[in-house]
Amino acid sequence: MVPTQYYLLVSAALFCIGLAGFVSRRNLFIVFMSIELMLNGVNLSFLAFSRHIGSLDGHVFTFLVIALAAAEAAIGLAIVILIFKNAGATAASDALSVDNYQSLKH
Amino acid sequence: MHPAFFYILATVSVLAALGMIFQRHPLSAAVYLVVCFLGLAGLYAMLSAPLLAILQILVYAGAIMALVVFVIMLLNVRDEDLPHEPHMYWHLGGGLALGAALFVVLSKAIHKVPGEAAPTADLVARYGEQVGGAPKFGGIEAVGLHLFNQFVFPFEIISILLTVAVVGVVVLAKRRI
Amino acid sequence: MLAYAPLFPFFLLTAVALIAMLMSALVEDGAKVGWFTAAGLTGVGVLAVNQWASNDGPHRLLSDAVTIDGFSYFFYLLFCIIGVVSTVMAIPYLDREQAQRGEYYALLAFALTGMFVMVSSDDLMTLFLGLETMSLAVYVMVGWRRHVLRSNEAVLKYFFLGSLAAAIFLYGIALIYGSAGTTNLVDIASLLHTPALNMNPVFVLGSLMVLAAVGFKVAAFPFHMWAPDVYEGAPTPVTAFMATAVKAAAFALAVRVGLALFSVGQLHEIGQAVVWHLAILTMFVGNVFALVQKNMKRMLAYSSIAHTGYLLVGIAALPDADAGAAIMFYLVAYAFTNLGALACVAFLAGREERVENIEDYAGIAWRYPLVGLGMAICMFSLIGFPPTAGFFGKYYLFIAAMKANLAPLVVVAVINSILSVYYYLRVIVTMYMVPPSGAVDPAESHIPGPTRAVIVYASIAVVWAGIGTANITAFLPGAAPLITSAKDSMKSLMSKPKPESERTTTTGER
Amino acid sequence: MSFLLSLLIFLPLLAGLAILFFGDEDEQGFARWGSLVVAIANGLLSIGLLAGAERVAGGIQLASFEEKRPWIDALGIQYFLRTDGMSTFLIILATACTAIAIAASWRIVSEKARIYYGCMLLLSGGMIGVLAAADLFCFYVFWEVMLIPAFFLIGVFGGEQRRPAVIKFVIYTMVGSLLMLIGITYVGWQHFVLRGSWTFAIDALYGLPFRDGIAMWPFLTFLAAFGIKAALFPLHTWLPAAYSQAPMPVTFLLSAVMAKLGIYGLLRVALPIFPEAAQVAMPVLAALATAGVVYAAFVALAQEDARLVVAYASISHLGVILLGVFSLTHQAVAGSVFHMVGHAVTTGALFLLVGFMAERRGSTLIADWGGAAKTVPVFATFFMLFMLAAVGLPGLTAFIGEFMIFLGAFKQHATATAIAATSIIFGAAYMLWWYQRTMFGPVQHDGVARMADLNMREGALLMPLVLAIIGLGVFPQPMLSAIAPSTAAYLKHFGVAADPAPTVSPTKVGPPAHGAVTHGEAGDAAPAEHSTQGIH
Amino acid sequence: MQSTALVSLIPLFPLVGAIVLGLVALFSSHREVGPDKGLVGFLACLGPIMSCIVATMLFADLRTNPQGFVHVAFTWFSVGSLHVPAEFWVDRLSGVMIMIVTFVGSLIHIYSVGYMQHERGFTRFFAYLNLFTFSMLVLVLAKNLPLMFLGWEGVGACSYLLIGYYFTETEKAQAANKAFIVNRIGDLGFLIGMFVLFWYLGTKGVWTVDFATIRENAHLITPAMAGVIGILLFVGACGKSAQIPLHVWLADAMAGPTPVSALIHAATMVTAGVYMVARMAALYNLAPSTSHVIAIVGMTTAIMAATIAITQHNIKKVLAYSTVSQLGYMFAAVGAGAYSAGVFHLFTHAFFKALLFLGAGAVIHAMHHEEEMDNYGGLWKKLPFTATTMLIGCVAIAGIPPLAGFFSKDAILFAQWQQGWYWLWGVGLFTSFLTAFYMFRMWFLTFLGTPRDHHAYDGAHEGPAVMNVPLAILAAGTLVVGFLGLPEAMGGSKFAAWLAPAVGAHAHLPADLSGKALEAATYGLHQTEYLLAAFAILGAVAGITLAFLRYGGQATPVFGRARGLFALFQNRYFFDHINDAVFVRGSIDFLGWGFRHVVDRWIIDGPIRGLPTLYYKFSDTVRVMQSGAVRTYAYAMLLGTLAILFVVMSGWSLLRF
Repeated sequence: MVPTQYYLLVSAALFCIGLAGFVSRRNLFIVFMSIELMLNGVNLSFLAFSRHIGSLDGHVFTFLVIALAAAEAAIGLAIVILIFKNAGATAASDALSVDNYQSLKH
Repeated sequence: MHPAFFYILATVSVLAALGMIFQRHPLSAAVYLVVCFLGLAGLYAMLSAPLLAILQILVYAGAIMALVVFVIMLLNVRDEDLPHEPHMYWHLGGGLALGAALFVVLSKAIHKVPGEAAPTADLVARYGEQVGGAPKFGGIEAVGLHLFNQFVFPFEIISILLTVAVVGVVVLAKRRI
Repeated sequence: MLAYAPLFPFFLLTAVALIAMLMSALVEDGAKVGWFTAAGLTGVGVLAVNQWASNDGPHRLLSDAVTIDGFSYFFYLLFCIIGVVSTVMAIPYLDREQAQRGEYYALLAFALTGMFVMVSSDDLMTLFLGLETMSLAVYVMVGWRRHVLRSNEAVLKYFFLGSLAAAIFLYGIALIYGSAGTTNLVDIASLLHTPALNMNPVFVLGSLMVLAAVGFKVAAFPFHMWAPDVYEGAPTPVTAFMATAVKAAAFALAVRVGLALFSVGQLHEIGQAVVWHLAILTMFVGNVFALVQKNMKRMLAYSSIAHTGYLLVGIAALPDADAGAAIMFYLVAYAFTNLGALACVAFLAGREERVENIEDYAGIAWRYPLVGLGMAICMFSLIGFPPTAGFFGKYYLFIAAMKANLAPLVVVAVINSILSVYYYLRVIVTMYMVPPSGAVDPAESHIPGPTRAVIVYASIAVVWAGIGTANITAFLPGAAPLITSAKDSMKSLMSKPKPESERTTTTGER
Repeated sequence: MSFLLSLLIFLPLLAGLAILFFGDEDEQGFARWGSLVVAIANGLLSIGLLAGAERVAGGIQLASFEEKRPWIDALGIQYFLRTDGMSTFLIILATACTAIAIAASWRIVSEKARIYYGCMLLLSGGMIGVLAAADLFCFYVFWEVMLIPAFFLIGVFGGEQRRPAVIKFVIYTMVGSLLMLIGITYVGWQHFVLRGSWTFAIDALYGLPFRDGIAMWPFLTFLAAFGIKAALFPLHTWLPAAYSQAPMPVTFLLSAVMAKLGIYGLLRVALPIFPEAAQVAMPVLAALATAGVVYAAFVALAQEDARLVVAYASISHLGVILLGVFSLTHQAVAGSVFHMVGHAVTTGALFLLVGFMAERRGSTLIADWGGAAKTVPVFATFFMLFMLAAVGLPGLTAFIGEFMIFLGAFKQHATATAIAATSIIFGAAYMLWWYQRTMFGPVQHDGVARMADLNMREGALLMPLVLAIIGLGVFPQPMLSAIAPSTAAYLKHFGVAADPAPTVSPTKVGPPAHGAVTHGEAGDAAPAEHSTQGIH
Repeated sequence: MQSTALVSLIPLFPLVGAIVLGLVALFSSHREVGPDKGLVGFLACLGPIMSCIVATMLFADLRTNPQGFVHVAFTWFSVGSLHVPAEFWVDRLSGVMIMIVTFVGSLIHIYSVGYMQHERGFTRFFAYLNLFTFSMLVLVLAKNLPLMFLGWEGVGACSYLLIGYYFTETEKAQAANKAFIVNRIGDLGFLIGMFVLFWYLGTKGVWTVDFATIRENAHLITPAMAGVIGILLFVGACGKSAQIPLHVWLADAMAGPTPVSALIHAATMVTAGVYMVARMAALYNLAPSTSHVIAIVGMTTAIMAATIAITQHNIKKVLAYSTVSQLGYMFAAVGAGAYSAGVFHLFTHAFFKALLFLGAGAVIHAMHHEEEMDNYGGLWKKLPFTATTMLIGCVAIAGIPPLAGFFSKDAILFAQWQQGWYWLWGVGLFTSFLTAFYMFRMWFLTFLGTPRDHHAYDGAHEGPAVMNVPLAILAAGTLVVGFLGLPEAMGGSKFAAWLAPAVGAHAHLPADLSGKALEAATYGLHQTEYLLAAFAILGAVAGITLAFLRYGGQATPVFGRARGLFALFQNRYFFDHINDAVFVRGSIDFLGWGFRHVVDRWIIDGPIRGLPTLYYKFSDTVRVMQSGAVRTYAYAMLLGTLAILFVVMSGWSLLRF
């Protein structure tokens, strides 16, 4: 049987890759997907722990997180659409870039 | 299941995840992500979580990612619309270094997770046995019972949350109100 | 059915939110939804007060997921008040900005729903879901002015960073779950007395990640950077809502989580050390950055960060009950103050929020005496000037910190208060003592009734919450009744009876 | 009349708020008459504090007015007011000065009258509150409440440079008072630790056994607050800025009453709560006070603006009072309390006159004056009287205080006192020189030649001050007797015993049995029965 | 010691007068025509005359009651051990003083009614003058030091007011300032002396500021401490009585109207220092070295002022320096322990110097306020009465027997000799020669020769009777009062015997002598006394002769610029120049300016203004960290999280890193 720790390591790796994607990419979609990746990493942890201690709580949590992720995805994509439409009118080329939105600063 | 499945699925997931963040075009990234999610579904299954494995495929890889892809398509993102990322690899390197540092900390801690996973026998003893010898643990019945017994309140909250999301999306994305 | 009676305020609130949502689809005029929501929230508040008065100890319901105690009621009431005030504030604002839609109020009510969950749950996962409900609703509210790119930018930043924080929070929950075998805070707290868990690095890691995520929500350094941008870009009533309700909810969460995770043994040491440093850094960052701000909302955002720093002093003084009570009082005081200040800002900004720079406020107190006075009172409260509520809040915090042997933190907080005088005073000086430059385009010479009401009542509350005493009036909470009830609430939070259900906690093999 | 103190505080506070909100903007009618009536009524009420005074062994025991209500039970904070010999006269002073200041504002404020008069009353209420508070927390609240109206009065109605001045004023004061907040918190907590309960009642905090060495820090926080308010050198630089920019009636009120509150705070709070730390610090503090006395005198000498001359003179005189406060003798402390009133009426009167000057000439620059005694003889007469009072002429009120302070302080800080006492020279120098350049000499400016003399209103305003200056200079004893029991009680905190009674004059004056310059043989010649006479 | 309320009446009369006149002056200040001058003059003279009557009554009683009378009017102030009643005391010393003050004061009041007839501030002048009389009476009647200080400063303030009476002239106003401020320097010494005395006696268990009690307990004071206290009090006396180095104000004080100079700056106020030292005789007796210092200062002042006086052209300045010089004599006397001699000189000086000043006033009045002797000459014909009375004064001050000045000065010189301070005697003798010279120089320049300003000369005329009568009375006094203080050789001084209960007898011979030895010693003493008197008379005659030779016959004496030593004299030993350069300019231009512009603005306020600037600059610099980029924020969050994790996990050794 595969030790729980291995699952957890995979989970941690996914989480960290998600983080790396979040901080290093400009593309709004990819940043967004990085978050999804992180949530999935967490889910794996939940399930691994769940299995580890033989409790079903983790399953429920995962279930909830998937629902949450769906909601977040909806909102997030709505925001992306909104901003793409608004910004696209002025500077189409960078409307999808996170770095394009820096007017609020200092 | 054989441990080899784990290694295969784990490798696929991690590589797909890495592949996702290295893609220039969001569509291909989305495809990588779907692959990653599928791999994860496999791992879920290995963790005696068949229900979640199915949900992962249906909801995550299916619905959510479909939504993402749909939006990308809807916005008609062409190559020239993509952000100009001159030093993407450098940035990724930095991000990965950060991630690696975190990973080191996490792995050191994970290393200290005590003991082993609960034996299947225990689970069977506690949650009963399905047809075919698998424990009911992780099955739709057990999870459902658990959800509606212990977690009915969170369940209600999540429904409110989804309502909020619906209202929010309508407000944000509707063309003209 | 009666067993669920303590949940009635929550149910009622949800009902209000849903009805508001439905109304907004059916009713043409969004303002009506707003008034309905305000009335509904008032009803929720009244109900909560009634139940609070007859509260006979913590009620643990729904498989221990919900604990309704004095602490919850305290915040229910606070949220209802803030909800009503920010609703009323938003009605004329949205009219002016021509963005009057009923959904706004529905979302506001939904956000409050999430907050209710946050303050009355003992389960990390439920807390988290409450937090997310609130956050999602607030994201949308921040982006309310859809055609304004700055508003879009604010929501973009808030959403992405908020999601990141949520992921971190969630990972923390996962680690805690894995190491403790449960996410129930009461259970964890009792388990923490075993050194096995107290010293478990996985658990510590999880707790710290939760702490970081909470740090994001309360805008503590170094997780504060979203706050100025979002506060500035958001519609002003939303800024007010965020600075008050969201912050209060986040601190309620912090108190709950802190009490459970960081109050025992080595973890207490760790938590205190981390919060100690974060508090100092947060205070300094807030005050140093606020000084040079030209935009009023942005200045208030940094000031809000500074106040987070002061509140963190209280968090560092946990698990002393006085510290908790001080935080609660501070939140109330800060809420009234910020509502008043931002109501003034919202009015003065004029259409499309063109007038937001402090220098544009020159001489404005003479054109709008009420606004000037209200703003001045709020600024004095933010400085911490008696007899305003802001002073009492700070004072209780200092007392609590002294009691917890955190005198250095008190000194730093005082130094920061001195630093803060500069920029708060500048607002008053500009309003009262600088001749008008003529740059201000008076959008309206008439202050809308709701705005006027908000300014007046917030100002009165700011003063009254300072000087009101129990023996002058029993029914309006001033400083004395407020702190007493906050203390009682903290006591009820901290003296948990045994869980009703005998759910065994699986701790897993060590 | 147990609510007399509350009445004294809240009458002006509530009336001030009422005027602030419901007063008229331009007409001035309600605002100024209303505030004047309230201020006079309050002044009359405050005289009620003298009711019930009794003659006792050590002097006159004033009836103690006390009022205690729970405020914030959770921390033992009370709404607790009490008066004694130290505070009673200062309260009367505050009420009287408020009335005078409001009456003196008649022509100065033309618009925004409601703000002005409302703030005046609020300021007055806050000051009376500070003086009456017997709970440290109450004390702090009133202490800060004063600042807000003062801030607006200076910032809105002040002169050209009002904004920097008012910001300096507020920042300085806030720095002090926030530091004091740490101290207050600390002593309350220490009471909790050492005595097991929360309280901020000032007399309960006396005599707390602080750990060795630690008490100096909280003491310094209090010292910062009170030292700034009382313009203790080198914390004084806010004062000239604020005093010279504020409208003169406000400056009058600030100098006459508010500056005294710092000294009062030292006497009431800072020194007796930390007697050991205070005694360690006293030589240094006395040296600072002395430095301030001399320093400010020299700076005053070099000023070209009458407002600044008086402002620095005020710092110099405050230094004298502080020197008395930092000396633990009956004479010095009683002298300080007395001189607070004495200094208030003299410096206050000078500020009022400077205000009248500004009204008449439109300038307080000394160079714009000269020879005015010829055109405005009545003005010059009042001015002369106040000026002589300010230089400490015996028979006028300031002398009594200064004399007792110097005498008392001399025992403890001989060198410092000797240096500080040079202020009688420098004080005379800058005052006389100022007077000479303003009032004497030939008339050189048209503005001076056409000036109107004091009118009846102004004369009536100055009369109470004149009466106080002369009356308290000639008959200070009733007031001193009433102060004495309180100062004796105060000195007990430092372990200073009551003074022995003065040696009475011998019943007969015999011829001194000395020879010529008899080189120290006098001792033998003196009758033996005199040698121990009068020693008790 | 009897108690009588009459004592308190003495200062009360002039006080009431001052208040009434002051109010009249205040309320009539804008009237074109002032109140009736006759009435005002009457009111003004009433107070001092009433006081004089009461004083005379008490004085008469003093013959039988050497202890004097005490009246406690009320308790002035009293805290702890310090008890200061408003307690007035007439004993034989203060009895003499009140007689001088009220009698001479009354005369000068009367004289002033004439002299000030045409002045605008007539009422104001008398209000001040009455106030002065009150203060002076409080000074001399006070039974304790603080109360004396009240009078002490009160006379100073009145002097200030009266010197500055012609306030429209800047120089006169400045002279007033100078008088007050220089006096204040002395007052500082007085105050500190008082403090030392109070606390020192306190350590001995005696808590007092009362003169009588101090005298009773003076033996408790060690000589060293008595010396310190004595010197400090003497500093006060220096200020008030214009002794070196605080003498600079008196000559400038002549800016006031001449009656003021007569009353305040000759007869009464300036002698307060001598009076005070005599009052504290018990103390000074304990401190011989301090007494010696006083004598030296006194004699130095005497000769220095005399040398200055010989070069002055202004008639009042001559008299002013003469006053300084005579005051120096008095201090030399009290320094030598001859208190009665000092007070006797004070007494006689009050007469003849008041006479001289009033005479000078009459001359000035006649010459239309011309004070320079350069423009006088030959006035003998126009002003015979004035010239005669002034001649009496001059003879008296020059020390020609049997006029007042001779006896008093002789006693002083003899006291020096007796103390063995022969060189002080020599200086005194020389000063006496100079005195005779400059006084007659003044007289000759004024009244002899030919008129140098014919215009003024033609208009000159004798003053009204109201001015002449006081002159006559004073002249008569000058002629006779000397006999009260006959030398030991000529039967002994009644004056000294009178004062003995108050200041102690001045023993001329060792007390343990008897029989033959006593006779021999007494004989020797008397021979010495005669011899010394002869020297003094010789010196005086020489001075008068020299003055006559130099100025008597010449029609137009030469007033050239003085050279050499005389330049030093004429420039008043450059005291004013040095004071102005060092102290006045030093405190205003150097310390005042420096403190104001450098210390206050930069050293104290600089950091206070600098910190906010620094805060602002810092804030402005770090704000760029808020870049506005989401990724920056995310980095900050993650690095923060990582930092916390690293620090905690390694710090608490939860992980092995």
